[in-house]
Amino acid sequence: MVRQIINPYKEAVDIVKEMGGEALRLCYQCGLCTGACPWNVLKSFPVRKLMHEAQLGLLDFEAEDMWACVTCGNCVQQCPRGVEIIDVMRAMRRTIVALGVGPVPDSLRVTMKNLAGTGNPWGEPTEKRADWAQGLNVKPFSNGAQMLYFPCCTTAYDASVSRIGKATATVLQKVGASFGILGSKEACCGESARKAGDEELFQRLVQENTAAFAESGASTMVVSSPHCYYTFMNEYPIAQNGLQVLHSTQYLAGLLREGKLKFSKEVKKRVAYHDPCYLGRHSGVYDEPREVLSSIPGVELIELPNNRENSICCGGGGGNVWMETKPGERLAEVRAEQALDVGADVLALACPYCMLMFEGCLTQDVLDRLELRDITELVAEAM
Amino acid sequence: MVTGTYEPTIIGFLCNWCAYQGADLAGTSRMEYPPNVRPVRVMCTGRIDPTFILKAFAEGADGVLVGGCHPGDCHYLEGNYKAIRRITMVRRMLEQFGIEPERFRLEWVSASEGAKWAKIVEEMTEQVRDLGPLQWWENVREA
Amino acid sequence: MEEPKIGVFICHCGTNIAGTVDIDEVREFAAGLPGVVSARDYKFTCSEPGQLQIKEDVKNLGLNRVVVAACSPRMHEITFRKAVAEVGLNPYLLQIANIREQDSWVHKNGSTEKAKALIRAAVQRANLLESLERREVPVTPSVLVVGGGIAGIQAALNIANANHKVYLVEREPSIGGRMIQLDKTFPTLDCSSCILTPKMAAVGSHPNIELMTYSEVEDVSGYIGNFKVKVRKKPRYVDSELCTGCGICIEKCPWKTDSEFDMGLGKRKAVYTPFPQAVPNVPVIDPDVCVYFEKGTCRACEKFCPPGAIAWDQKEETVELEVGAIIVATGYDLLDPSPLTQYGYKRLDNVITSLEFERMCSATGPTGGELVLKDGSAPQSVAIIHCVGSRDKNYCEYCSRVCCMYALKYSHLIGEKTDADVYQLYIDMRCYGKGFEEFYKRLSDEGVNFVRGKVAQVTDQVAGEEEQGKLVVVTEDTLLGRMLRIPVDMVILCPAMVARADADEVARRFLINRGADGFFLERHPKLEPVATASDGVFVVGCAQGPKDIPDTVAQASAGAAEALSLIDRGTVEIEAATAVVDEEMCSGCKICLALCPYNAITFDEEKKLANVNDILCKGCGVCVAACPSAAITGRHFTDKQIFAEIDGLLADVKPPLVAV
Amino acid sequence: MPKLWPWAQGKTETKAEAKVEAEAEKKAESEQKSGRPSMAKPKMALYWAASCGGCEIAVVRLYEKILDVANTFEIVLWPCVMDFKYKDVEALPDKSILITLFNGAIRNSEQEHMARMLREKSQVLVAYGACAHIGGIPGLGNVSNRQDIFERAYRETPSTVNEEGTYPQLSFQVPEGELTLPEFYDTVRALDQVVPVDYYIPGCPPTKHQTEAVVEAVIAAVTEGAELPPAGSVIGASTKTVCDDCPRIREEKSIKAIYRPYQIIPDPEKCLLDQGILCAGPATRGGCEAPCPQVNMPCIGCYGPSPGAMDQGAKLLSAVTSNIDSRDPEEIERILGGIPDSIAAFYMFGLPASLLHRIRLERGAAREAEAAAKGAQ
Repeated sequence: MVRQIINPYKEAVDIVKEMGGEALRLCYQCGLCTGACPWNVLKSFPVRKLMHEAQLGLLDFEAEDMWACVTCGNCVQQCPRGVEIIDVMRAMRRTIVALGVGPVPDSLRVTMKNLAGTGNPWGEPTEKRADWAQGLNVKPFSNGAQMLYFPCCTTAYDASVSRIGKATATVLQKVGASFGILGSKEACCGESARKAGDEELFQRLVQENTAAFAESGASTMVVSSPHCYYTFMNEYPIAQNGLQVLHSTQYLAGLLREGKLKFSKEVKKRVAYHDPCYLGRHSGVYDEPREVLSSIPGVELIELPNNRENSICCGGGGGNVWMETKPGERLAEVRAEQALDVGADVLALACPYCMLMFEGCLTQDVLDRLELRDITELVAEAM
Repeated sequence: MVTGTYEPTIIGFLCNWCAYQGADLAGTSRMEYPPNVRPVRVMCTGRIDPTFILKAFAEGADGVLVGGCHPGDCHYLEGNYKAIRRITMVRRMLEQFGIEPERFRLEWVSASEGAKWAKIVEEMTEQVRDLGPLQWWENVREA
Repeated sequence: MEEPKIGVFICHCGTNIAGTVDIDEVREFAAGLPGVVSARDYKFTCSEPGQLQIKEDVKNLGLNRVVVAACSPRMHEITFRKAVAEVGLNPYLLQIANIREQDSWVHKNGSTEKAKALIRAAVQRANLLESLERREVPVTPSVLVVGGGIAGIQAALNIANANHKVYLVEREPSIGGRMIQLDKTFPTLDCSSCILTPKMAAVGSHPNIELMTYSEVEDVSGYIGNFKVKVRKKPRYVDSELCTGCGICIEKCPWKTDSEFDMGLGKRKAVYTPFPQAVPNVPVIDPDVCVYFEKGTCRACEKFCPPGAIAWDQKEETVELEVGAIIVATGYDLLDPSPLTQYGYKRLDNVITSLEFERMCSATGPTGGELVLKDGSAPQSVAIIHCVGSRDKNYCEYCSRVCCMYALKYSHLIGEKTDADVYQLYIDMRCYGKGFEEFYKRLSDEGVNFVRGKVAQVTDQVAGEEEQGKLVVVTEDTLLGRMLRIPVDMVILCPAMVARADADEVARRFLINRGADGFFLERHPKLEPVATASDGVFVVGCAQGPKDIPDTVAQASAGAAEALSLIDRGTVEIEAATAVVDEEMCSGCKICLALCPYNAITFDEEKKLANVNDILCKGCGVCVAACPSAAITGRHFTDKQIFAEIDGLLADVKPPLVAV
Repeated sequence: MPKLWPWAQGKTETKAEAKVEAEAEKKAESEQKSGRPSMAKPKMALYWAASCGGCEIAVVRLYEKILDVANTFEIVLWPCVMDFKYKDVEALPDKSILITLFNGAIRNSEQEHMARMLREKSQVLVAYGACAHIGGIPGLGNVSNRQDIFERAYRETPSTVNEEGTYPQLSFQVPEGELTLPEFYDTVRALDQVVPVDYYIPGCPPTKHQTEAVVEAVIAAVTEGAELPPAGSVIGASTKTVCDDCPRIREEKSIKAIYRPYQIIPDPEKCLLDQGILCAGPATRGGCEAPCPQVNMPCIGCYGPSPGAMDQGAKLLSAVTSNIDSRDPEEIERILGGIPDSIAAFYMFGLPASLLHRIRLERGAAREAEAAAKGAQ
């Protein structure tokens, strides 16, 4: 079939072109992005083709491909012409959401609706946001506290992930840090909303959270999720407001260097560390998690074949954590296999989305052989 | 003399090899930009005596724009480094004299950067227009 | 100074100027300016009749200054200077007002007003212009060629054949450069050394060429036509006069190291010539490898050398040369692909670079011309990856120009030597030269697999039985829109050609510039492709940018022609718009001394005065601007002339003044 | 129409020579008539405007030559030394004073009045000393304005108690009548920015030999009809700069840091600028014999710009910064941070005579008011 270069959604295409900007025009179709994309180990995701379609305005907004990108950044890092591929992907989704030129996957639509209504992806009541901390004696943030802990919606509400928050709180208490949480006053950082194309919702969440942070008067914030970390650092007016944001591993590494993090037990495990995309490639934090892990007595830190800049996504980025991934197309499985191949007992994580993805994707058989632990959990265990 | 909309007059000191050629290229490529910059051609930004800059302001210029080769590309090898040194000090001194930094710019424009030249002139004209007339002679008039 | 009589000539340039600038208004305005005795306009002032108008007015009205309001001085200043000179007016008494490029072409509104300001400035400046005389100085009729690759060889032979003295300086023990490392050359497939060695021999025996190998240029001073060059000759520890090139020393030497010439694939001795056909055929002893320099023992070479040419006591020496022109032909380096970790160079066996492949194919190379894997077996499949670091904003943004073609050549060579399947992994095939497309067609016919896609990864992590023991090349075939895994035995990388590691130092030594890509910059990309910012210094070959052998040879001959036209002329005209020190005003403060990039300023300690050597001075004016006592004048750009120009540009801005 | 400074329009040619010639002619005429030389002594005036008084001392430093002055001239005005009345001088016919030595800058209306009056009464008007020549130290007042200076002088200084906020008034009524004070200007001017000047004697203060030179020249002109230097000349200074007089050893410049004199102990043999001390010598007219550098203090520029330079500060700035030893903009910024107050560093004496004369005045409001008033008419 011959396709004409006339698009019924000209307006939509123009928005994508504009957001892709000059860099999109520079794409010379070498296909390195496709080759660098982790999806293509498992299924076909024609990144290069999408770029060319965007260049020519021939995008098919109804295709599933619109929603596949995990925004892991591996392609952007290598692109010889410097195309901001994630921005183009985001623009496509934003166009679909804003102009309704194509379908939004059902699960994602529900998530966005929940986020809009309750500030969390499950539509759980706001009042329950601090429930994870019950029985831990975690205080609401007050002005006298040293820092604010921002746990991420997944940590706050998801039963299987809330252990990250608990472990973090335990560690913070053990080192004697004075901290507090905002509880019902905080909302999702909005990273998923933005990557899913709901810019309006994202901006609203930015405003709400920024106001809450400002009101609290906090000057330091520790976060569990690299997604929150990246978003606060790069897409919030945080720096202007004088708020210092640290990922939990950065905070722990800081304690370690100051000699304030002390261990009393051994954790005799072979531990492989999975670099989360938003902590590694997107934020350039590679050393701190490794520093913390290797300081734990008994831990033997081993590297996965794809590590640091070359890490492979768990499959949860770019809103994919809220969508269904078919068996056999799960990146988490590839990653778990790598970990087992290098003989790891534990796969150490540093991101609630990764935790959610691995928990959800791996079969019980794999989970029996490979323990999933957040770095804070391992630290808490050794203290 | 300030009637209607105010149009600033900016003196440009352009080196012969890069900025002047870049400005020529903007012409050859017919890139439209405002006529407010009036160029003085010198062989090198290294020839630009700070006296020229003060003289331009004293004679009524609302802004001064110095254009030269990118660092490392000076036709005379390092004239533009000398220009950086002088202009750094001149800029500080002009601020002390009460001349806003936007009125005095140093820009690197290569012979191939016609578009950059047009953009700089447009931008600077706008900034200086916003600042309003400088009219240095008014300062030495006893009210 | 005589009373100025200025003629203003305003060019319409067809409608280029007249279309936006009100010529009549401007002419009337110009006629009323102080000092102007006539103001005229014409359709095309640069045309014969236009120039005649100027000449007639100079003769009839006795004009002593001419202002032409037309296009950029960079277009026609020379034209009009010639015109006024023909009627006896000093060419420096001409002033151009650029009312086209920087006025009529770029402003929709206000171009008439700006034209007036520009003309007023030009007239006020013209009032103060002074006559200048250009000077001629004699030229030393010899040429220095730096670099003994094909470019340097070609340039040296061209000049020497024209009966001029050439000094050819080469850093390595032999001339030959990159070309002598190559096996065959595209698209003709002639043997590289077969075509190059006769030229090398010609250089070695040419009476007009003084060959200085194992030597480096240390310092350059002087100026066009009269350079003084210091060359440092490293000690060979072998007496070139006595050595017969028999090679017994090499045979007897027990000490080995990796051969640089063979890209580390083979070994060489402590006493060595890089390759058998070396010119000069005199070995050098590498003091870092030879045990004598460490322990004072061995001396095997000395014992066996029939003419007794081993000279342990040789010292480094510095030779001073005088030359009229310099040709820089220092060549290129190959990008080290190891930082591109996805390709596995140095990490995975059998991932090699193009130059390593060349050496492997060469009959004189480390494998005797056999194409073998690390384990000694012949590859059954080979992938050739194009654009390794080229066309990539993370490494080198430019195209290296030769890789597509040599990659095709490799397909042919692999086919000649093995039965291997060959995969070309390219982004775009660029086969633009003479005979290139035909070669592409021929290779297509030979059955090469072309896969369009930039390789994402070369890995030894296998995904199936058929990949066992192979290197797997992972890429999207962008034409199929499908991901491919290509299992091969050998991967050849085509790394970008990059500027020499020491290009910065060399650029400073010869006072030439470098482009953003790191290569030496020609003065004009089209019209002065071998000249540099430094008069009398020319740059040829890959030192100027990636190119193939025919282009390199052509450029080398171009450089030779430029150098010859300079030294054959016998004299050289020196810039007249130079700086000059007024002895009455100079206080000897020495502010200017360190500023001159051409070392044109010297200090007379006796008189306590600075002097500008106006042969070395290029007229940049950096000293003029710095001189705190205004003792240095920049001719043709004097303070007074520039002040007058500033005044002229601003005369309409300040309100009319009333005295107190 | 705005009242503008005359120098902004270009200086009026004074042709001192022509005047002296005319005087000589007149004298010759009167001699012819009377048949004997005129015995009346030529008149001389000395005036002290905005300056410290050092110039007055410099005149007295003529020592015994002061007697020649007294013998040759009839002094009609010298407020520092004797009681003269302005009105007596005002009553003299125009051009009746042969020579006036005028020291000090013009900072208020009285000084301006005296400058104009003496210009009218004098044949030769000499700007005597740095303040009259280029503005001098009082010229640094041009980094401020009347209001701020009053605020500082009459209120903020620690030794002042002025709770009612009393400031000098131009006119004040007292039972005895009206008291007046001269108007204090925003801007300090050099003498030639108010009236045309025939000769300049630079220096803070001028040296003895300079004063002698000018007095002797004029005496010679009066008594022997000798030729005077051309009008506009700077007397007693050289065409070169202070460096020419300075015995220190200079090298090629390479400035890695800039020090203020108290920060280091400089080598007494070497050029101060070479040691990183900002010395105005290279950009300052010579003739003073470099007394400051000879006692380890940098030149501060009292002799004004070299004859070819238009702006002393700009020239000094260019000379010093050109030799900063760095290509890195940040490092350059850092090194130049050693000059915290650039106007004071480059224009210690010459601010009023510089191209920009003073810092910008906030005149926006005043101008608008003026425009509004015009509109109302």
